[in-house]
Amino acid sequence: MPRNLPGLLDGLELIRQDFPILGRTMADGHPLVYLDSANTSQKPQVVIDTMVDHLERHNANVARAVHQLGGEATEAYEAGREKVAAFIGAQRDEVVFTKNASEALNLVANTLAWAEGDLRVGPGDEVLITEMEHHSNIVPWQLLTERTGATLRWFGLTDDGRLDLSNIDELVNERTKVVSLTWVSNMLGTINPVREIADRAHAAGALVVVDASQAVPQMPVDVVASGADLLAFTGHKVVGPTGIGVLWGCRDVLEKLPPFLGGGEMIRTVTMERSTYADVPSKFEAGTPPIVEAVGLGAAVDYLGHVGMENVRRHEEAITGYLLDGLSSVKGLSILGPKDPHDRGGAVSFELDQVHPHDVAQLLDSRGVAVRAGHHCTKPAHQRYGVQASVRASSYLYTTPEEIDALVEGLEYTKKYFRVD
Amino acid sequence: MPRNLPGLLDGLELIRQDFPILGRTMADGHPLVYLDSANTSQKPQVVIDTMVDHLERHNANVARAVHQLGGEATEAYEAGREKVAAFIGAQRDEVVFTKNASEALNLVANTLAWAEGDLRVGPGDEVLITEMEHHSNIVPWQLLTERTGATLRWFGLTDDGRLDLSNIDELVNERTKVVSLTWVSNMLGTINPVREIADRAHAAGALVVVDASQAVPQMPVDVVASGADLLAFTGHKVVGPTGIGVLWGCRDVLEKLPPFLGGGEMIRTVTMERSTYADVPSKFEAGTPPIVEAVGLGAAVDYLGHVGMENVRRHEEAITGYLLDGLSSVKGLSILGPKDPHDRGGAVSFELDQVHPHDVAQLLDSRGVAVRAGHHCTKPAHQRYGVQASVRASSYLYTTPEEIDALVEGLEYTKKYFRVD
Amino acid sequence: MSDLDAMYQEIILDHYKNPHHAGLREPYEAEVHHVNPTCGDEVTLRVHLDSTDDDAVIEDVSYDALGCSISQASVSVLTDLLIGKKVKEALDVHEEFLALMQGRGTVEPDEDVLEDGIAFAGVAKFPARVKCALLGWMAWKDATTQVVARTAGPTEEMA
Amino acid sequence: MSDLDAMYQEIILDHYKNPHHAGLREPYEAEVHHVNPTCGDEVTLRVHLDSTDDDAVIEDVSYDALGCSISQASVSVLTDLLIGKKVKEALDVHEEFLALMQGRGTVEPDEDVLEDGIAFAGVAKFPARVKCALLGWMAWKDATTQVVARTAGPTEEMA
Ligand SMILES: Cc1ncc(COP(=O)(O)O)c(C=O)c1O
Ligand SMILES: Cc1ncc(COP(=O)(O)O)c(C=O)c1O
Repeated sequence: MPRNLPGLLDGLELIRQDFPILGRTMADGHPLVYLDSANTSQKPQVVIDTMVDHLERHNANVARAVHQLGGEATEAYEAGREKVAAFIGAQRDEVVFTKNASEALNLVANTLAWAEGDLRVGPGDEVLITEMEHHSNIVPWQLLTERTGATLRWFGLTDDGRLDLSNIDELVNERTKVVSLTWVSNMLGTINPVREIADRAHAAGALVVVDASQAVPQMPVDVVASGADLLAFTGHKVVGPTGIGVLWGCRDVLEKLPPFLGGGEMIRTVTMERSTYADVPSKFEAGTPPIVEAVGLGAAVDYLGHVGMENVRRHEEAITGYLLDGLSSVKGLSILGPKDPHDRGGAVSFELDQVHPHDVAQLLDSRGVAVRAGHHCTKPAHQRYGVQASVRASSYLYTTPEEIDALVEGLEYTKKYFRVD
Repeated sequence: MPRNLPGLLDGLELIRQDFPILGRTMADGHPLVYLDSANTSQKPQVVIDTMVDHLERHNANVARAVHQLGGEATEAYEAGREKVAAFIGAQRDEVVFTKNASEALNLVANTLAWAEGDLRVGPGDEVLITEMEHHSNIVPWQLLTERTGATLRWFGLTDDGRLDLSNIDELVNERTKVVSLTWVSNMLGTINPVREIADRAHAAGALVVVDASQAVPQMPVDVVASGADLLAFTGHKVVGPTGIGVLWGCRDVLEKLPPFLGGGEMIRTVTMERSTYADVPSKFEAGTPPIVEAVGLGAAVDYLGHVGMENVRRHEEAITGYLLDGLSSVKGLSILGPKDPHDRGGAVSFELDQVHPHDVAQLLDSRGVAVRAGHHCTKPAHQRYGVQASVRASSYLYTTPEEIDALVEGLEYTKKYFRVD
Repeated sequence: MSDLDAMYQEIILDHYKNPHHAGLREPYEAEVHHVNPTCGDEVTLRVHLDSTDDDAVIEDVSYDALGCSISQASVSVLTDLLIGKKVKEALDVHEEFLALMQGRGTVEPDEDVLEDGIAFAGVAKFPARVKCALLGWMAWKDATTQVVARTAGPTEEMA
Repeated sequence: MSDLDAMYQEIILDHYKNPHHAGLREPYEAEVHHVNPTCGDEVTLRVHLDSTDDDAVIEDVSYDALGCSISQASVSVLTDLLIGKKVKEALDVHEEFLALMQGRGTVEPDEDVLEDGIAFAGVAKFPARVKCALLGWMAWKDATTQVVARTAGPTEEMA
């Protein structure tokens, strides 16, 4: 088995040592083989330590206090924002902290219902999404269109797991107010031509929202080059903590959107009769923000920055290629989504003939191999392919070829256990 | 100086040792005197350690995974919910995790705009709040009433810092749809007669929302006895982490409210055309929830439970009494809000003649004493008393009488520094 | 026996490969569709009672299930156990099965009551799979409650 | 000198106790109201220019300020510095003051340009107070920009 696949990260063993959980022994003495990183990533020691240091030495509320701890906390929180901005090529004032990617997408869908002027979505308007979206980029738009009398439309999918763009001329039209799509599919692994679609959408006068929840962890992302007007991702998938997400928006659009949640810190002034609102990004950060989480997220993107996102992407391609090969060697296994590692992300969903995904995952788990089974919050895409559920293996910068071997061996064992051949 | 005030927590010195930050030395060698706990509380070691253990050994996404780590993470997350429920006398399914108290209050205000039937707020309806609310319990209702054509009304305040209930018969009427009020004021310290007002509101058929952000940290809270239909508080003020808040609601009301944010985990099933929603509390928890934060919050309420909320309350009363006495000894200082420690919380706001609150806070900070200066997110209450800003000192279970002494000495020093007498 | 083997007992795998009473049949008084939202397992289930009073006998339980071995085997075992029983007795079996599943492996199953159902004792040690085992049972209770409640009127609901 | 004394210089306390050019006066071409949202400091500020072209001279800056010593002293110093200057020159002073305030204590102030304003050098070490010192200056720039932009037309905005 090739311990040295071309493209693997240099010093992979050292990188693994940065992640304490990877040393864990699971039931029956099996070492942990964590192949569920598209669900959530593991955390390096430096992220944990940075959060601990903040809580033990610098904890205070932000923005509100004159005192030293308040100053330190504010500085640490805003440094998190600066690091995130630098990581995605954004201005710091264009980075809004939310609680997760889902809130970021809901923020946009929600405020478009109340926006004034051009941005407002109303009866007759169309919102365009795709059939491969995560539920978090479907349900907010269903709620928006149901509540405003607008119409929800979507790109279908081709048999090989890509966006079906054949009817783009009809789908992107003068009624299209918003185009919201995922950059990288969390189920199929597909990397979508976001820039191309954004250009078409802009030509039609639509706003472009990109769900980059699976893109930012896996590849270098430049928000400006992406063509997005607004872009969302989530902290816990980029080796950061839960409880924090990011909405990036170009300043002009963020300024035009009305506030979302109301409360402390998002105001300019409040009287009982009426309030005025703070500048972006504060306007969208009501209440005490995720402070220690922003500190942790800052450390997380620093960590990824040191490894280098080009290198992470190369590693993911190498591992995914090896994974696709390994899976193809298993008889009765069918992969959902593109088969070429060069134009896909590191999440690979598949079915195993005659064994339900839950049972596959359970058998793998009995050998320490953690994968996801179910619909991965993409029910419509599963339905599109006539699949009720699937197994998903997803790698990250700490994944080794040996772990893929363990998965493949586990699948053969599963077949034997359930007497499938 | 009385080291042994009646009512102080037993073993206060040991309790202080649980909070690593309290050992910090600030600029010029002054020990930290943290009197800003109404803004955010400090964290005991056990909360930090529990979070670290989770991140280092049990991190995974919840609800979605068959594997062992997923099981451990789900169990830890749900145990957080159970602990919180037990802490406030609730059923576990009635506890919704949000990102902070502000989101919890916005969730309610927002969904009332879209509710079906009785709960829906529309033109002609009235929403009743009070002039002492935190901005987070004002702005959401302004947005709701502006957007639905309903009317916002409020209880005024008496000169001694209490709710003016003299016109309650007029304010609570058949048009009143919602009464939302704070249990304990974060500026004036006032404890409001929540139950009495809730009973009046219920008699008029209104829904009762209680902002318990300052109540849950300071006194035993039984949500059912409170009379609230919905109640909000925030993790970071109960020695827990940022990034998590709690909305409690009685099951019946939660079930009637439509979803707020849409996305992963809040659905029952999704097709491109339409979705159905999960049962409460999942219905209101879209996307990856604050997992490690729920784990930390569970440890936090466990910690408070071990100390005993009756004891915390007694400690707060003792310290607040001592604080009120200390402040009264400072010439030129005027306290905003009730003067009796028995019917008020532990946040005391005041003005010092001829020195602006910022300057007071700055001088205190130069001696290691951390207080808040400004409007404390209660601009209308400040305006009510003709005050542009104030200084606020707020204690918690780790506060000692010696720290109050340091504050009072700091105030005298401030006066000297600014040559006020 | 490993925990895994304790979960995937022969009986369970047999029911999975050859489910009993599968398919949707007429007549029926109530049909429900239940989904496990986290994993997507689904069951459509119908009940046919011979009357709607307290002594009603379960004439048929028919179903169409999509899901893992545990959820499929569990609904298959359910039909074996409940068809032909009085609703009252069936509710006791339901209680017993629920207690077993939620016992985290500490509850000793009563073979007289649960018959093949005791094979699910091993599932109770896998919290993530308990929902799979309960999907069909929850659906059955829901459907049955609908039939009885409908006739009993809104005030007299089943426990 | 301690950091505290470096912030609360005599000059600052003098301006605070006896603010120069305080109050709102006529005539004026623009009035703005600025608030520091985090602390609530407020200033209402008016500017009166002798013309609206490039060479405009600042005839008056009048204000009503509510806030701490730093924010009050800072607007008082501003009026001393800017009244009588050409807008062009005043913008340079504004830049210089901004650079000083945002320098975190590393920028050496130029007394020739900033005069009494150099007393604010100590404030730069207190990030929470920098906003206080800048409140009046931001308001002045906003008001001035409005006057000049209004006449210059929408395409030609001030830097
Ligand atoms: C009374 C009151 N309500 C609401 C809040 C808002 O809490 P959070 O900022 O955590 O949303 C606070 C604290 O800031 C508060 O004191
Ligand atoms: C493509 C995609 N979009 C959105 C999300 C939602 O992220 P979160 O659950 O952190 O809100 C996820 C992950 O669950 C995802 O993979």
